[in-house]
Amino acid sequence: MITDVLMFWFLALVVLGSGLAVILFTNPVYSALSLVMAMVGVAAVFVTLGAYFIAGVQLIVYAGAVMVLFVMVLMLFDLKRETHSFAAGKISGALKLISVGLFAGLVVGGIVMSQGYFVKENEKSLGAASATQSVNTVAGSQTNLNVVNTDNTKVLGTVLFSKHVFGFEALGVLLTVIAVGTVALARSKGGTHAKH
Amino acid sequence: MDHSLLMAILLLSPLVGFLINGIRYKNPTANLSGGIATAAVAISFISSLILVADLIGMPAEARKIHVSFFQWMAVDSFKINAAFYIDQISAIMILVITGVGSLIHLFSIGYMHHDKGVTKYFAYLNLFVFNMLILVLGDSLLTMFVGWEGVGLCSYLLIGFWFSDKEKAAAGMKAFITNRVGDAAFLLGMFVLFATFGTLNIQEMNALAPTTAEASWLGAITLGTLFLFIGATGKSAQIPLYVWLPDAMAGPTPVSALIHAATMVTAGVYMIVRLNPLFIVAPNTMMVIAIIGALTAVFAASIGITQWDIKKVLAYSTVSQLGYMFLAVGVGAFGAGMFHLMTHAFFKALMFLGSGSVIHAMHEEQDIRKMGGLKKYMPITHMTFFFGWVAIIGIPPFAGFFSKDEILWMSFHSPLGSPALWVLGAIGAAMTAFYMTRLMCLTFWGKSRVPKSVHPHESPTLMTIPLIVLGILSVVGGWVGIPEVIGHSLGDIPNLLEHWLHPVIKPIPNLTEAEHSMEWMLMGVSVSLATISAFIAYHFYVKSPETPEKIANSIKPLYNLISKKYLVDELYFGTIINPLINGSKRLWMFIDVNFIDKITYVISDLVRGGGGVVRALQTGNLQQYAMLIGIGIVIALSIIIMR
Amino acid sequence: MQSTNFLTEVGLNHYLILSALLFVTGMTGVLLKRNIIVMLMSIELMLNAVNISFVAFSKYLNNVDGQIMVFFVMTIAAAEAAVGLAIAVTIFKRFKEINIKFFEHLRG
Amino acid sequence: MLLSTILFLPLIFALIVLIWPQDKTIRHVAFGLSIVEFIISLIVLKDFDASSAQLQMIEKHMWIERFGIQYFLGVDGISLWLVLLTTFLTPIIILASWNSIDTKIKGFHAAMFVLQTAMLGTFLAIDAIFFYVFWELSLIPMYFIVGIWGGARRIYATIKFFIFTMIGSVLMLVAIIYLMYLTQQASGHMSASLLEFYKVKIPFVGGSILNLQSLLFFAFSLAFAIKVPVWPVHTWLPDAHVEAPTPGSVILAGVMLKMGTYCFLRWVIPLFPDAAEYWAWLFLSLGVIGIIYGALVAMIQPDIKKLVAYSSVSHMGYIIVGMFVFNHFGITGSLYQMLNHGVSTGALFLLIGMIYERTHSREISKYGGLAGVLPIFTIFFFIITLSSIAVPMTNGFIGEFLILLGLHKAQPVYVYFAVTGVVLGAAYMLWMFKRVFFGEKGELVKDEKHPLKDLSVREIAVLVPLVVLVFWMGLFPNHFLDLTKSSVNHLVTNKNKYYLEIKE
Repeated sequence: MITDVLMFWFLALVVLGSGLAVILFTNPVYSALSLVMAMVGVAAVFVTLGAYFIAGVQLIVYAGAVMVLFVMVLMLFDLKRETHSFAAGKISGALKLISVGLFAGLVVGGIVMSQGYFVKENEKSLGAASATQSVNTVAGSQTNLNVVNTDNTKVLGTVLFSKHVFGFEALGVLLTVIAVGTVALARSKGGTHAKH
Repeated sequence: MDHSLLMAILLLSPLVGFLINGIRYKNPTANLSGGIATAAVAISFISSLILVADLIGMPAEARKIHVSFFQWMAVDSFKINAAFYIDQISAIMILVITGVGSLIHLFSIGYMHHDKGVTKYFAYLNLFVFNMLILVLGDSLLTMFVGWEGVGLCSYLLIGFWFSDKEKAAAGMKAFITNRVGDAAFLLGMFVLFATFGTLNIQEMNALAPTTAEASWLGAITLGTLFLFIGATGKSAQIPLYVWLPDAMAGPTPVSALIHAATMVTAGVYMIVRLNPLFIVAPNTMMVIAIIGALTAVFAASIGITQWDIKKVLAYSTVSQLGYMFLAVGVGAFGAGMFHLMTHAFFKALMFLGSGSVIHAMHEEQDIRKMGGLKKYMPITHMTFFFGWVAIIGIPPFAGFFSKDEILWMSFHSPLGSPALWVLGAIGAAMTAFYMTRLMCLTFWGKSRVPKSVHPHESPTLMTIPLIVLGILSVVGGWVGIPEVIGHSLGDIPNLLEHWLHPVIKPIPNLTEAEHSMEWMLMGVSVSLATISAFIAYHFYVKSPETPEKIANSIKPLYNLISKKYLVDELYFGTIINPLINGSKRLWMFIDVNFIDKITYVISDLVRGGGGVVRALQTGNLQQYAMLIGIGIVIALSIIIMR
Repeated sequence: MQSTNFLTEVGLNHYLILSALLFVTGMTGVLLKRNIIVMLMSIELMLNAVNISFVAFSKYLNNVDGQIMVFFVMTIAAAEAAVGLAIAVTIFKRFKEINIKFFEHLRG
Repeated sequence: MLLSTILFLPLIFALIVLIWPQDKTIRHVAFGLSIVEFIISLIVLKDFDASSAQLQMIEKHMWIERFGIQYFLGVDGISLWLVLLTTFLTPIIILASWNSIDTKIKGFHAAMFVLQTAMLGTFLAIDAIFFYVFWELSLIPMYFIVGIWGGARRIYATIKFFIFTMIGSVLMLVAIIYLMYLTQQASGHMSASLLEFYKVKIPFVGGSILNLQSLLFFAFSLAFAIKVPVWPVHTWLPDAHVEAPTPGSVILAGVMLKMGTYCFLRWVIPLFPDAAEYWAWLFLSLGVIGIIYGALVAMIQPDIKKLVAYSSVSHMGYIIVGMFVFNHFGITGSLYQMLNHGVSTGALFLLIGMIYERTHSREISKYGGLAGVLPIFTIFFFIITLSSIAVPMTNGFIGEFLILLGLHKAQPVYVYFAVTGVVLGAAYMLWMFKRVFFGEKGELVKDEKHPLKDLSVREIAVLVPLVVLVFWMGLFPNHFLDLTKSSVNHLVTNKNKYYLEIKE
């Protein structure tokens, strides 16, 4: 038990630290590297939550593909001089920070205040999960499945290709469109504002 | 032959002529186009002859040929058929229209021979005849109105026939718009009568007309007939809407003969005669008609004395003679009105054609000061014009004498008339004799003032034949209506016209037995007045040409006023037309541009001002937008949580 | 509220708070950074934060749908990153500049 | 299915035109398609039962059940001819724009077809919300037609046009929603169907504007009055006409203005009979003012198109007057005048467009003597002028006469003012005609090097159907009136308890 707890705190530290690093570094390359760190941390968080497949995808897609993309684009630009990394307006900067802070406070406060709600809702399932670790359903629904054991991935696949198959296909179309669109965008010479 | 077929031929033959000539409007050959057009009208004339012959064959009380082609319009209780009927009144009209019409068409072939637009001209002329026939034959006021506007339209086209001349185009427009004023009143009259009788069918209305006279000025029939009469003042050029007719002389001369002398301008008189059972029960209207008619007769004749343009003289003469017709119908002598209408059609058409012949010979010169002594160059024209002259000034036994005398007698004798009207009529007759003699003297007699460059010559046969025919008609035309008093003393010659019209004309109420001695006396007075003034005119313009100038100089202001047509045109422009145009400009600037649009601008400025305030938020900074979203979320979340 | 030791008993709330803080971090980046690419990175951070929430809920509500959502979100995120970067490349080609301060064409 | 077909076919045509690969043949395709649409609409005429005042050929499906909004189409004697006018004018307009529209041809024809759908929808829809959709939809293609292919000040004109019409429609939407709410109160379930609206009895108290029926009446009337346009909210019309391209002007004058007047007959008068009767004096006065004002202002316009635009204000004044006398003559006359105005003013704009293509000017003072140069053009223009000034035997006379007759029957006082429009109408048209066609050749006409060409075969083909219609409608009005008779009769006799039955 204590390892789980320690693990959580460690990962939380890593994730938040590298997240902060992303925005605090002035050199975007460092930011990108910090982002990789954060991604890996998030993947690890997924593992602690038992979502192994998602964790794997997270590593492959984010830490792999997306980050490579970022870094490659960064390499395309020559971005050594980065004097003003933050937006400078005093009032608007302050406003932004205040709003971010308020937002954080509200969300966290909300979560803390709503604890009773979640606990009440989940008392049964949490208790059941910790006690028997067996398949349990909350409301008798077919799709509410045990998330703890390793056939989790299989269940995930079943649900993905049965209940959410439309969304899946739609995403496929979307990705195709995106692929074409990206190529088109990158090829164009500056769109409608192009100087000829 | 079947009546409806004949009627269709009568009506459609000119229309077909119009369509044929209309399609080949660019063709410059006068003989062919004129031939087609004349044939079309001649066919109409023949079929109207057959129809009238049939009509004569019927018993006197049942003389009526009614043909309905199709239902034109039907809305609720308002039903109008495309139906036409010939009775004793319209029989005279169709004979005059198609008969005189064919003669004038014939004349036009010669007159318009060299004009490039000759085919178009004949097309218009045929269209005019078609519309005139509809006007005359229509069995309801609305069908009549169709022809009424149609002839106005043709008149517009023909007055402005030489449209490249601005003045002539303007004259056409003036004619149409002045007529429109009358037409608007005609519409109102129709509305009032429809509201009263529930029908616009002329026969039905005549049958429904009450037997007792309506005393009130605002009674439905008085109001309706008054409006119709205003319509008639437009079409028949009476005070106050006569102004277009003198200007209408801008058209080709045969047009003036056909439209502005013989047929169209008499439509108003004809309409009143056709509706005589209605008019006779509205004595107030009758009074107005008689007064306007008498005034117009004198007023126009006085202007005629001072004019130098041969056609203008004839135009004012026409206005004046139309005044006589209205005087006649105004005092209830509908038969006399129709009679004068007919004789006037003969002699005035003759004089217009004669003037056309003169103008043709003088190479488009219309100023009578540059004529004189044309008698020896143009004997036939002179001879026929002479017949017209004696007819119009009322020398017995020529056509004008009988009709004019009957009008004057009735204006004195009828209970609707008065001695004052007779006096006006007699003065008018004297003036007529004066200016007509003046015209004769200056044009045909006396010394020649023709410029050297012009070589007058007699017109070709094609033009003289109609003149001769009309000349004969001017002489004998009056014999169909010899007044009873003369007929009696000559051995019981019947008044054919009066007998013919008797079944369709309502008698004048309270008409007393005529005193023959009085009638003879008045006749003598008017004829001697006319003779004397004709003699004076002859003396002035042939014997001592300098006298009229002296007289004119001695009464210079009055003379100038009259020769400038009493400044009526200027008055209308000054008080109605120009203020209307300037007022409209101001109205537009004030209401549309400065008021309504201003209001919208004020509103739009308000909106724009408001937008300017909000605009500051749109910095274009992406992150600021994101921040605003963030703030929004914060607010929304706080509301959700705090609640 | 149950009396639990905040430090020793890790529950749903911990994950949610972690997620929230990460989200806020990302948001700060989006709002304050000037480099378009770093802004895109921050967006990725925000999306990841949401993913954490999803997976956490998935676990504690015993419902696999949450993980499906994560799957979708990742796809979208990848697509968004691709398009975003393509736009960034195009902008850079056109203006030789990727500082957001220079792109205020929407100013009213 | 017939009505749905003619309603949505143009939308499909718009798509076809948009994806048509060849630029050269697009006009031919669009023209052919519009003819197809016209022929199909003739089937409506054939199947129409003239003896019945009921709503015919209805199509009714639930659209949004919760609010009782339906897909509901139907035609009766009041809308029949307007539908046909729309389908009749479209091919003519496409043919007329053959040369004048030379940029973005695809877009133009697509906009035209979308506009056709919108206008047909306005005439056919019996459901308030469904109607409102089309009412607003019609603005959009028009906005583009004026805004893209228009003259120099087109942006100003489009915005003015858009905002004027929009202001009215917004209030109407509120009124529609309120009526829907009333139907719920009355019958327990909400409905947007016009037939349900008719059944609602809306309380009315005379003497003040602040009662429910009057308020709703004005909310609707404002929207329609702006569209008509009734004086004094007419100022958008001259600007829109002057800046619009020829096809835009034709469709605007020919059909779009009729949407306003038609809706008065379909919505305002039957829905709010008491208020309509109570406030009739207002609309009669505005109508008469419009007649006279439009004519006076038309007279002094230096621009031909503006002149015709103001003449529209005058003619639309007649239509308004005819509707608010509530008798057979007036309403029949109004319906007839709508068609007349569509034909004759449409033709006038076409003719002006043709001469504009040749000289690129609409300044009256620069013309003169055209009759000698362009005889065929002159003949056509003259015939249409006659129709416009209501000379008997042309269509204009029938409408104007019936309206004035009805006005005299109901309110004799107004007719003495209205009748001046007859004179002024002739005055402004003939004065313009004189200045443009007669007299000496003006500066645009006398250019010897580039003589003006008379009408081409295509242009004659555009005008001949209209001229035929001018005379047909003038000589045989019964052919047209017979089909509207029952509906008008029904409206006049049951005005205060109006209802419409559905013909199965």
